[in-house]
Amino acid sequence: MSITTTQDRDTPEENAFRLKAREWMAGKLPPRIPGQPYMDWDDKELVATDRMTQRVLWDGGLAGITVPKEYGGLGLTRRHETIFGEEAMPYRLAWHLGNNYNIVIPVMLAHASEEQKQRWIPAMLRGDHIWAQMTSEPSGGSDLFGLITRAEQREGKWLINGSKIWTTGGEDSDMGLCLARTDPSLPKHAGLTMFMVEMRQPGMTVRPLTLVNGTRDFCQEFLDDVEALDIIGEVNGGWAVASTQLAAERAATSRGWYIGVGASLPRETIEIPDAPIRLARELGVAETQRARQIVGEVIALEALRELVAQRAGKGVDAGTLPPTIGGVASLASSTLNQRASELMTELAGPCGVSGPAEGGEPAQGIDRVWLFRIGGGTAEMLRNTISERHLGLPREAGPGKDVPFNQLRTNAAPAT
Amino acid sequence: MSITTTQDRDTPEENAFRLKAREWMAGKLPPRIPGQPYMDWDDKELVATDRMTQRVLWDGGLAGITVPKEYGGLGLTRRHETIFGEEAMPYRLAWHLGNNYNIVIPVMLAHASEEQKQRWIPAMLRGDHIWAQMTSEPSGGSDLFGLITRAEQREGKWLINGSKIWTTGGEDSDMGLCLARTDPSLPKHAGLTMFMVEMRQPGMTVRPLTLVNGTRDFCQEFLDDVEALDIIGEVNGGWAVASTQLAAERAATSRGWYIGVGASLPRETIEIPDAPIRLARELGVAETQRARQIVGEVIALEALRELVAQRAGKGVDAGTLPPTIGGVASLASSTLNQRASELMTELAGPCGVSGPAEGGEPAQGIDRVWLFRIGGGTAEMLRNTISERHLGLPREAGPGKDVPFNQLRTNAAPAT
Amino acid sequence: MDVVLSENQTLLQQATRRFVEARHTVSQTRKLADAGETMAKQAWADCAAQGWIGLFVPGEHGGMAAEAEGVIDAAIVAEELGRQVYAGPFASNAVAAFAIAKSGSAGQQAQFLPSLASGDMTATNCFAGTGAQDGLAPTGLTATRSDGGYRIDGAAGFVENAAGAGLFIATACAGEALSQFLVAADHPGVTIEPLRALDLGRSLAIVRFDGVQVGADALLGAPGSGAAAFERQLQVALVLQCSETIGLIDRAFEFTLEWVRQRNAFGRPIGSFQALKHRLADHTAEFEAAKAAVAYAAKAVQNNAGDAAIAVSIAKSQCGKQGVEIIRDCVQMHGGIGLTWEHDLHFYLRRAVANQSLLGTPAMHHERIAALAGL
Amino acid sequence: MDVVLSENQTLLQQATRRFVEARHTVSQTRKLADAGETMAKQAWADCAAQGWIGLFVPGEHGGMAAEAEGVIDAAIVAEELGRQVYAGPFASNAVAAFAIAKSGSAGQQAQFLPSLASGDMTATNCFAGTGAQDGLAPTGLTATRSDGGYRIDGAAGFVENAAGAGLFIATACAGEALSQFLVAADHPGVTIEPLRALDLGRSLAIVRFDGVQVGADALLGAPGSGAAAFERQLQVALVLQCSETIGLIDRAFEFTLEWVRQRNAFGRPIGSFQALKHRLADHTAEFEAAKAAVAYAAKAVQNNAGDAAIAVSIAKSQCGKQGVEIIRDCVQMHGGIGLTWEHDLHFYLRRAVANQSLLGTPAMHHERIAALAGL
Repeated sequence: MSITTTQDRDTPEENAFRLKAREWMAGKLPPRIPGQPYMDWDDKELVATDRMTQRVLWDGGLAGITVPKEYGGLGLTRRHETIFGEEAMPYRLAWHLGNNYNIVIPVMLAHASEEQKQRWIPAMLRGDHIWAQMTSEPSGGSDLFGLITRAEQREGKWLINGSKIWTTGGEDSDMGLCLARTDPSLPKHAGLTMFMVEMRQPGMTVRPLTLVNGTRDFCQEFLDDVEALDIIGEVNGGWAVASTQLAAERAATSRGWYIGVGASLPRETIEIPDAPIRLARELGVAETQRARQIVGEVIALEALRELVAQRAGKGVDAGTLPPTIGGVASLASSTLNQRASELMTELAGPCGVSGPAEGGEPAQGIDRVWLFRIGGGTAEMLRNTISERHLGLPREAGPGKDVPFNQLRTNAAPAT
Repeated sequence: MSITTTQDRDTPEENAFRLKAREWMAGKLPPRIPGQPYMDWDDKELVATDRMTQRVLWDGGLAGITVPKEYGGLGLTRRHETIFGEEAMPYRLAWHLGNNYNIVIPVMLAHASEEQKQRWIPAMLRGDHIWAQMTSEPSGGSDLFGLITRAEQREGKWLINGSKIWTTGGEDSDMGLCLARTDPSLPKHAGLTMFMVEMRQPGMTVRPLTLVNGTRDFCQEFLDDVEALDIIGEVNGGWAVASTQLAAERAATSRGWYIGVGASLPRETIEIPDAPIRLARELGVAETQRARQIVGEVIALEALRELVAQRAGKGVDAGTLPPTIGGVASLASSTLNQRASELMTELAGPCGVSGPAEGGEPAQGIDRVWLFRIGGGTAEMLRNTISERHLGLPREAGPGKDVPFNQLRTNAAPAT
Repeated sequence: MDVVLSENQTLLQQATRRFVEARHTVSQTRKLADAGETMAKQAWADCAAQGWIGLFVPGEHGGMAAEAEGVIDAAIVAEELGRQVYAGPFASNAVAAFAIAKSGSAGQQAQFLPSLASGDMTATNCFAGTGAQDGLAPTGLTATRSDGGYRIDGAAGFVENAAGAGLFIATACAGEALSQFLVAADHPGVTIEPLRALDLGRSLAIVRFDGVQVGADALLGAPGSGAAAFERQLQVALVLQCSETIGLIDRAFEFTLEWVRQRNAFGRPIGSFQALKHRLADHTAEFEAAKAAVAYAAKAVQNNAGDAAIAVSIAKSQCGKQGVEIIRDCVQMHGGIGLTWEHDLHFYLRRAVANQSLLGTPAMHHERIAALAGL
Repeated sequence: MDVVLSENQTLLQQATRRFVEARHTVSQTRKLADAGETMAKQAWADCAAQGWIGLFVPGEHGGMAAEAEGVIDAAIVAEELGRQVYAGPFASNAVAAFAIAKSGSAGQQAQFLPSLASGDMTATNCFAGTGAQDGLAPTGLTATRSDGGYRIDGAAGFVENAAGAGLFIATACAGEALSQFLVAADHPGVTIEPLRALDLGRSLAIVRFDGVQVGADALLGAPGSGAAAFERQLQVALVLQCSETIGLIDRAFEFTLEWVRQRNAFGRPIGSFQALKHRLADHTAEFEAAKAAVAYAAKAVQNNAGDAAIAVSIAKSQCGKQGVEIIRDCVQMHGGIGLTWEHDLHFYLRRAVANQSLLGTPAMHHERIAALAGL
């Protein structure tokens, strides 16, 4: 979709900010390259570029637009963020640092001590650290708060043991948020604590996971007496911190994750995706009725994904839609995407499951194998959340909330 | 599908039975008219014809083929039933009396007293009575055993009060099985009793329900001190009787409900349904690619419905599939049918939602409005049953089995 | 509708809802259907008095177009009407008024717009031929020059609210190009053949033009300029149809949520069963996409934006499909009661199916999108 | 497979399962894929020694066709192979043996069948052209009379197990009619261009025929009689493909059921969650329909019944669609772990997607059904 700026709406102060941003970025930031993935943790050079970009923004007084000044930010408004986004359109931004902005800063602003905030937030704005979120566990699946990684105090240190998984960019991260169980005799949600850990230290093994489509953006960590650096919030008060973390993740997902990447910027016209049209032409089926129906439907589905995300963002901003709409938009996006992939595979026929010997995976077929992963939880959890929090339907019957965690049936210790 | 007989496999005794059946039916039974519904309770003449047909079969010694001789039947085998079905193919059989054969006789054979069996089964074989099943209730929905119709003993009589719904042919039935709650202080499944009631008596009001497609096959009954004629099984032992009843219904549904109607007869070739081909031609779209895909898919879907029913029947007969497969076949049939109806509506386009002023409902459109009703429960119940009984998955958590019925949350008396 | 409404739009939405809930609920539609009747002329005039048609009519002809965002405002009305499966001739008249206001001569505007705005007369477009693939192009009519005017022949299918209409907008093939004409319903050679409609609150007919001789003054717009005008009218009609579907889903979903919350089975509300909850979540997501698409399309058509044509087809794709799927599942979740004639749900579902199939099926719109995208 | 098997069929099924589970599990397929290799010749000969190809080969040529119900028995084998995403050239060789046994001259049978049956040589059919709409008709090759024989030109696409094959069955357009030829892989003018396959246990290639000059003795069957023979071979290939998909679903569903029973979340097994249970019930129903259709098709093709052509297309319609849908949802139910390279599920899903798209997509088979039904 074409993007136009909203410069005509600028106040004089806003316009000054716009011109400052425009001037600083020109020539200093890497160009936005169409088709380049916004994250690819296997591309170490790109990760390094993004760290540098963040430093350039810091040097230009453009880092942390809405972050309070006392923590190194600019203390400006959402409107300034939009202006920055418009001016940043020609450039690649520090997209691998998305966790810092979307998750860690909001979590720290809400729960960290003054000292923690003053130490860690400016470092993020300078691009010194990439932060990871270590939340999910192999034994846990969608039951996030059923985690079994243990933290124990020994000789004045908190030592963590267990395994975490689905950590985006774990291998390249410097710091991590790590939720662990500190008291298994308390009910499930009550015995958790949020730790801050250094990712590169003895006892921490980080292993990238290869997924079915060949990407390696996620990692698994094995923690063997890993020493925690600090605690965010209270001991056994981790659930509150993690809730902020999850809410921040949902909100960021519906906003589009990072300024300049996403769906939240105003678009003026519907974008016609090139892929289905090109595929129909390349395959020589552009004149058959069914191919034309498929191409038209794929165009519709892609537009719908964009429109539903925009609507959610606009509604939340205006206060006419509840924040839970973010999950609804995620689910819609996933469903629409799956249907599009099904149609593209039909369009390609046998050409979708084979390709030149030297190429990568046959594109259409692998799209059917590869599921569109929903950040922040599986589709099933999203449906639970939507039905209970967005639609207000009753929760299911289940083991009581007050049962001590060590009496629950878990994957590590099956009930007998 | 074309039907061929299996006469070449007859033993001499079987062949004699075949020839006797063939001879007796010729000229005495009404012809099978293609397209005539096998049940239409609004067509009172057809109901009367079916009663007569049953009488003709009785007179010819052809009623109750597998029913024991002591209760008026022939005491023969499934093989004889197949032979009879093959010979009866040119005729309409007593299809409105399906409940008698499929439900009531099996229930009586399992649970009725000797005296009850000797009185009621021969009467059914003669076509004297049409039986109804009064099981579902307006307040109950899919929770069959959550029924609240009460039966109380007063002055030596059992008097029933409440309402029943979805009673097939209620208005034309003579007798009914009626499940009622006789002790609400017992747990849900424990306080039920199965009654035998006369359908035409003071206090019993039977009202046909008009459904969205205009059919009136189902009735609702209002019972106001209706006197029960007798009890089948034990007082508070109704759950066992009702379980037999449900199992009989499932088995009959997967067999095809009534000899000669159904899916269980051996077919030799795949039948090509005429409707989609005719529709494509009438609408002048037979040469478009999408119309041809739709017609082909509808043909496939119709054939699949037939094939899955046949497979289920064959597997149960051979003992290689469990009886629960009947529900699987029902669900498949319903799903496949819905998809076919969706495709036919797409094929018809605007012509599917309009028609000549004097005609009935526009056929394709009403098919989309009208849901294929699954006999014996809604699709949701069927999915529960399949997942728990056929796949052996764990039951959900829910109110305990031992809670007295009158402490449960029901639609009549919502929990506060 | 859009997630951010202006103050005027909010007032229009609230006023329409109050009016419809007081006077034109689904029960009224049921009564009319049971009696085999269509809405009485006075009842329609009362509706028109709400200003619904005037949204497209300039002030000098009795309307309020200057203060209105015609297409978006009409879409707000259509959505409210959908919520009650309203049975009057709203959309057909709104599109006719739009057509005359945009393309009509001063004389035509003065002659027809006041009575359309007041509801004294109704008019309707002949959008399609009579075939299964019709709905997106005026394939049924031809116009040939004759006697200093034109002779119109052919048949238009699926014409809404033709019975009782005073005026037809006929788009006819004149050689290579399309021309539009205003033809009085009582013009010699015009006959109306009512159809039976699946939608019980909808009047459909075939309108036959049999050697209908009209003067050059019957032309709506310049001769041969009909294609662009037709496309714009079709866009407005699609926005109103899709908005109506949004209203249908909105209300059906609303009372289904209520139902699953209060209906118990197995000792608990059926809305606590996960299988139902997950389906309702899926419907919420699809519905949200439908709402986003319709809001976008209404704005694009209002602004005559470059992507208006593609935007209405995207909206139709999603509304056509999901209107039926979601409301069908609402019926399913109601259990047996949802299958009875007495329950309102089938009125909603019938209209959703009709809206899916009229003015182009989703599949026809997919083909249209491909063509618009340059394939 | 059918719900009632003969004693011999049950023995074949059990023996095949034992053999495959001992020697050719999905782990073997993964090893071959990781190494970028195809099955070694000796390993294939060990498989052939099980009698799999011999099911179609008369006793005098080293087979056991007289005691076998070739198509049905081969379908039983294919299903077992599907359960482990077997990576060897079974189906292509079985169809080639079927073709030569049915259409070959005595000389051709004596020359090729023994080595096919023993696995010493492999052969494969060139079923399709190289385009997106290919799979159901031999559109890629032409044959012209030349030098008392024929010259074959063109390209065949998506040829299975071409690499390493000793013999190709080429069906070519000769004027109006089709003729079939047996062409040695090392024949001058034949080149093999390997493709990368989504299915990691499958070898696919384009086989190019560039002025390939063969003698009249290369004809398989009478000249111009290729259409009927090709159709029969395609039917057998489809039965084997669909049976393999049944095996894929069967095994994937099996370990998904196991997973949802033992995996806990929120204090209970995830298999007790109703949303999952209902989806598994739906899959069971669709899978049952697929099994019914394949069993029917295998029998119809075995008997060369009048409805064999339509029966295989019905089977393909259901297996193509449900193979992907069911296994995709099995992945979904496994959560994140199902998306990792290390988990076996993607091997199943990749093959299911390939089986959906090769030898005609479901949509292509729907068009074929319409044509076969006389539309």
